[in-house]
Amino acid sequence: MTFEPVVLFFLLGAAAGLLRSDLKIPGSIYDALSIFLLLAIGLKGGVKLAEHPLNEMLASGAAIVFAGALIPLLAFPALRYLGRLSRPDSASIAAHYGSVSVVTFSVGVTFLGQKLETFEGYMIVFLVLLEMPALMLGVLLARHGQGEVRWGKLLHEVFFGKSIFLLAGGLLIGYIAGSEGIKPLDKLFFDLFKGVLALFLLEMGLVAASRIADLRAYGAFLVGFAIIMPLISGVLGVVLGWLLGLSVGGTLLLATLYASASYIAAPAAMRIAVPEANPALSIGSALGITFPFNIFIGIPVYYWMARFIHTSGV
Amino acid sequence: MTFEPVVLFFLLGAAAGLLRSDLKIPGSIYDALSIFLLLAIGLKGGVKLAEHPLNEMLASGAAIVFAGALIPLLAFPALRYLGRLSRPDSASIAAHYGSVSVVTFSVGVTFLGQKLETFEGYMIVFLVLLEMPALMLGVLLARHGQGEVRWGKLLHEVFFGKSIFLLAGGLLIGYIAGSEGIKPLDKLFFDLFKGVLALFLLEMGLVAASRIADLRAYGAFLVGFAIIMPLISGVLGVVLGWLLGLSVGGTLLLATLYASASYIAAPAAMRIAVPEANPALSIGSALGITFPFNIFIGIPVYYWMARFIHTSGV
Amino acid sequence: MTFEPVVLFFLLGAAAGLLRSDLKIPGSIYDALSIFLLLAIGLKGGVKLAEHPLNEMLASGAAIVFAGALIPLLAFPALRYLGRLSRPDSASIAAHYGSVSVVTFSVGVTFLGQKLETFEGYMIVFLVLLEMPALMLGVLLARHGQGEVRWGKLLHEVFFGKSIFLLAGGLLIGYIAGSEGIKPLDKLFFDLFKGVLALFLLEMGLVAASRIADLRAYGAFLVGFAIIMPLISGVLGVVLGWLLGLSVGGTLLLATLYASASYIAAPAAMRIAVPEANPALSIGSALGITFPFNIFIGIPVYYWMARFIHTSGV
Amino acid sequence: MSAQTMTLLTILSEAVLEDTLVGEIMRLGAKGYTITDARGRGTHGLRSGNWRKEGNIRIEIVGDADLCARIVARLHTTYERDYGLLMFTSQVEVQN
Amino acid sequence: MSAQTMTLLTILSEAVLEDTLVGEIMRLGAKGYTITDARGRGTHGLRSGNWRKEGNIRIEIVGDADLCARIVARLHTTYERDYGLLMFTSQVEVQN
Amino acid sequence: MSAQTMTLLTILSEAVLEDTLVGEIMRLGAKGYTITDARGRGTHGLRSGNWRKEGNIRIEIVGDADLCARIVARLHTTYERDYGLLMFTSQVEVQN
Ligand SMILES: Nc1ncnc2c1ncn2[C@@H]1O[C@H](COP(=O)(O)O)[C@@H](O)[C@H]1O
Ligand SMILES: Nc1ncnc2c1ncn2[C@@H]1O[C@H](COP(=O)(O)O)[C@@H](O)[C@H]1O
Ligand SMILES: Nc1ncnc2c1ncn2[C@@H]1O[C@H](COP(=O)(O)O)[C@@H](O)[C@H]1O
Ligand code: NA
Ligand code: NA
Ligand code: NA
Repeated sequence: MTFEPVVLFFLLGAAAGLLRSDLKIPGSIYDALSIFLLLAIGLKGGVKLAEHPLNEMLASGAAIVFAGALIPLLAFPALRYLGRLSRPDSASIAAHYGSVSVVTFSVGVTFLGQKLETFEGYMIVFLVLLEMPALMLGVLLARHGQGEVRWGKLLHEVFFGKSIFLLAGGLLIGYIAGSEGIKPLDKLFFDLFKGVLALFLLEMGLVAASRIADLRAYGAFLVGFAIIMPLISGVLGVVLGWLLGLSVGGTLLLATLYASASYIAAPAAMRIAVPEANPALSIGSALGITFPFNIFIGIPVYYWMARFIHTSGV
Repeated sequence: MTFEPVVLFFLLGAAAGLLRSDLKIPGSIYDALSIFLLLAIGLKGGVKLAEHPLNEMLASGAAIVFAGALIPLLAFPALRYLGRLSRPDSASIAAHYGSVSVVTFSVGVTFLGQKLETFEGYMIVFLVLLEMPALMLGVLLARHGQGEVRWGKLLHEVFFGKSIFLLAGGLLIGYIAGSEGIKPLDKLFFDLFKGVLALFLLEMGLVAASRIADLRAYGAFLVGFAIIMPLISGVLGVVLGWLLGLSVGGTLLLATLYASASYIAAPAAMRIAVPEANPALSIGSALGITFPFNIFIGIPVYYWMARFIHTSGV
Repeated sequence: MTFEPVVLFFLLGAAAGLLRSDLKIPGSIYDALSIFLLLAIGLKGGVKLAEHPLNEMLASGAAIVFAGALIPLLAFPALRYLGRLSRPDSASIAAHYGSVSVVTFSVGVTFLGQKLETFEGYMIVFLVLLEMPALMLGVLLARHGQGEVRWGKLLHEVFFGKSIFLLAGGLLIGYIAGSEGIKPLDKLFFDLFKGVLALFLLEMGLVAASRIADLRAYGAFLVGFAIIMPLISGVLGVVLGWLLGLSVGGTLLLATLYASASYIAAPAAMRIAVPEANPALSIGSALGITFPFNIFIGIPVYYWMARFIHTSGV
Repeated sequence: MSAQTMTLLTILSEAVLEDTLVGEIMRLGAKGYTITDARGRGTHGLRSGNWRKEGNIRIEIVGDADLCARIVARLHTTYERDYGLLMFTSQVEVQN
Repeated sequence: MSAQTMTLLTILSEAVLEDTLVGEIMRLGAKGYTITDARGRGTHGLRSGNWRKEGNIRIEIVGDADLCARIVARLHTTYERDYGLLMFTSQVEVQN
Repeated sequence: MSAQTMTLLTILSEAVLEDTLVGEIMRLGAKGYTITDARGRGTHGLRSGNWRKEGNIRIEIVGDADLCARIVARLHTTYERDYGLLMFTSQVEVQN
């Protein structure tokens, strides 16, 4: 299992946090890094979309979104009945795990680059498409039978929240401009992508370290959930990718999307739509456990599974 | 009329603002982007100046600065007597339109790059030279007959204000270092220029969207002014560029300089020198109307005019 | 004596400060630039370490660290008895001059690049190794006979302070990833290095200008010290580099390390460990005098000396 | 120049609520408000301000006692339970 | 440790005035001041702090009543008309 | 909704002390605190906030008079001499 050096920056950040270094990435720099990553991913996806026929995607798209909706529906009862968490907490965490993490996805793309594997460019579109059903299911699960849902606010938060907005905006600009038109922007958005991802991982390490303490208070169940859930979702992604005839690379990315849990877009949306849920629980498990699990162990494992099923698959 | 993809980022920002997305570019990032753009433009200009004989510029320079001073003198009576705006407001807006916008100019340069047109490198010097007379005229018009003018403060603000200071400083460093000496800085200042411009336009879109509401309060006159004024100034620039024997590219840039209205340097200076003027009016029209007008419609139109006069010109 | 254009940015910043321009680099951007420089330097050093045998370094390493400890021991009595400064102030300033400045070192590396001189890559390790003994000596000198030393706090500040942590972390990542593994990060960390250094020098100029006034209050002695001390340390570095058989480039860098005075890591550590010391004195002399002295005069002089001793040396 | 005694209401809450709270405050009749970014700790744990939405905001409103009471009542019933929120008032002399 | 009653003057104004106001305050005899960046809304409209110069600043000065009155008077006559400006005072116990 | 009179302690000090001061405050029994970044000038000269560690912080603590007195006493003896530090208290009505 070879390492992607970029994940070492996560360890460096986590070490800084745990060892109480005074290293701190200013909030405005964090915001700038995340704007950069979202736009860059969007642009890259848009350019790829422009090159390939869209109908190819439509075929598998519905299946991918539909199967993705299984994840929160699976996670919710586990959290509620095995973990004995409150209804809002269970629903909110389920929504986080149904959503996707742009940074985990980026590490997956980087991993494929290192393995010289290609992938279906339209996978990036699912960064946008998987978010919404997960969040809506989360709210429905939280509200089931209890009072009104502020759908307006939620939908606004989902569609016009920074993450989806920049991803979708980047997709659109990349699609309109195409590979040629976007070329003068390559030097910023594509060439620097991996370096910026490294800095972002440094910050994620810092934040994850500060979240570990929160998590300790909630015991072993949540830690176990944060490791087993992505494995289950990852397997779902591998199998579905193979059934849909995706390449090995595309299959890995689908598994990574399913297995990843959102810790940026979903927290903001859930804070508005399900405010009774304790954000420390969902962010603690998504960022403190699942995120490092995926980038260090999950992605290599899903890759191994994707190759296995593609080569030896029935 | 082909699109420069970079202007799509303005639309994305404006959409985010109008749709009330929570996308927000932190103030310190805005400051950093503008420092970058000003230095990069200055360095580029300085390198070009070092390559070409300066006397070539001196010949046309006086004419360009002198004709540029006509713009606020034309704008003021229009605002004061047609628009019935107060004297300080009219003077302040006139100063904004006599000044220039570095970002509009940058879009012009980018536009020429796409058309493979060259231009006289020393045009960048006029970013510095056109600012001062416009601001001084603005103050004179505001103060005409009324009390003392704080020239000291104004001149200090103009010369040592961030914009002019960084542009002039960049020019000087570029001039001293020359094309060879600046090479190790190219990777930051030149290669990333267009990408940074895209991010800046995103922010400009956000801000412009928030300014539109201000403008609505002041009715149709100002909106009309913000569209017609740049057209008039643009024609002035096209004709003068042609008379001075500039290339098509140089002519377009002169028209763009004349047509553009400042919304960074001039507001800061006018706030100090003519504080009675309402800044919402000048920033609203310069950034909310004239800026998008120029980058979407103005620049292609001035380009068409520049080519027309150069090919079919007497 | 040829100029490195990058140092012109220091002059531009200093001019902005002295002329009271409103140019200001936001604090969060300053933090981001320094994180970038520290990581980039560390990565570069780590990659070079991975390429060369470590034992080569161990031989000379002890000598370099040991001789480096002479600098604060020399500086302290000069400050205390010639300059009649208080014990804590003398000790704190001595610690600053025993420490090293990452930015001065970076200018040295850039200078060598321009001269096409190579250098021993492991010199970067001494950015980390020279810090600690200097700070510990500073505290010992300050506390000599007076009460307890909070070693725990100091050691934590030194090892887990941002500067050392990022340098050491970068070294480690660079060492693990090696030249091949780090390649995808080159576009950010190596290609942009010099441009970012230019922006950092701009900020340093601004800050240095604001520190000059502080210094004026403390008279000629400190100004003299801030010029003579680096010359003495520089000569020590040149001679030792030559004795150890370093290349001309490595000798220059050793002289630059010795001659430079810390104004980022040391102030933070001393503020905690020797709070009675007036930080205006140490930062004023290190950043206001010694830093510009080194980048404009010191480095060319040490280079000249290094070449002289290597060519004509006994 | 004449001083006038008014109430200063200080609200400490989550940055994610900024737009919502500003909407409430203006709707209830405030003439203005001032916001600064903050971080802190309270019964809802540490809010370190590591990124914008994860920090706190500190809102100040100068107004008459009645306005401040209305704002307090509204925020209390709507946001107190689920969000970090601390409100306190004092008397100030507005100079104008 | 002894508390001493003093006046706290809080000034909310435009960031573009920072250097000017600090100059006035020190000239009038203040021993110190503290500034934080702010944003807000008042009679001069929204000041969103989108960039530094477009935002507000919040200045605090601890001093005797007389100093604060002098500062208020000076800023009132010179800046009140043309700039966003809100000033209020309260009594505080300085602990030293 | 019931107001309760409590003490608001405001501490202006150096950013480099943030972790240390927060540690002291929590150890002395505070239920919470709020921090904003600041810059300023006092007897220790200009603290321009050009970078994080070179600026000031403004800490607010709402608590009972006793807690505030304990914090003041502790900071006074430990940090007053060597660091920029200004502390003042006032009475506020906590609304909850
Ligand atoms: N005792 C306190 N003193 C000062 N600020 C407080 C205090 N308690 C809470 N806060 C602030 O109010 C926010 C929300 O408080 P809470 O609802 O208790 O979590 C915290 O994040 C702090 O910024
Ligand atoms: N009623 C208010 N409460 C709190 N802050 C205010 C109030 N009115 C004005 N401000 C602040 O003072 C600044 C200038 O006010 P104005 O001169 O009314 O535009 C505003 O931008 C706000 O930051
Ligand atoms: N008179 C004052 N009014 C407001 N803030 C002050 C005053 N004196 C000091 N400060 C603040 O307290 C910090 C430390 O003060 P000092 O210990 O006097 O240097 C300064 O940097 C200011 O931010
Ligand atoms: Na998922
Ligand atoms: Na113009
Ligand atoms: Na040294």
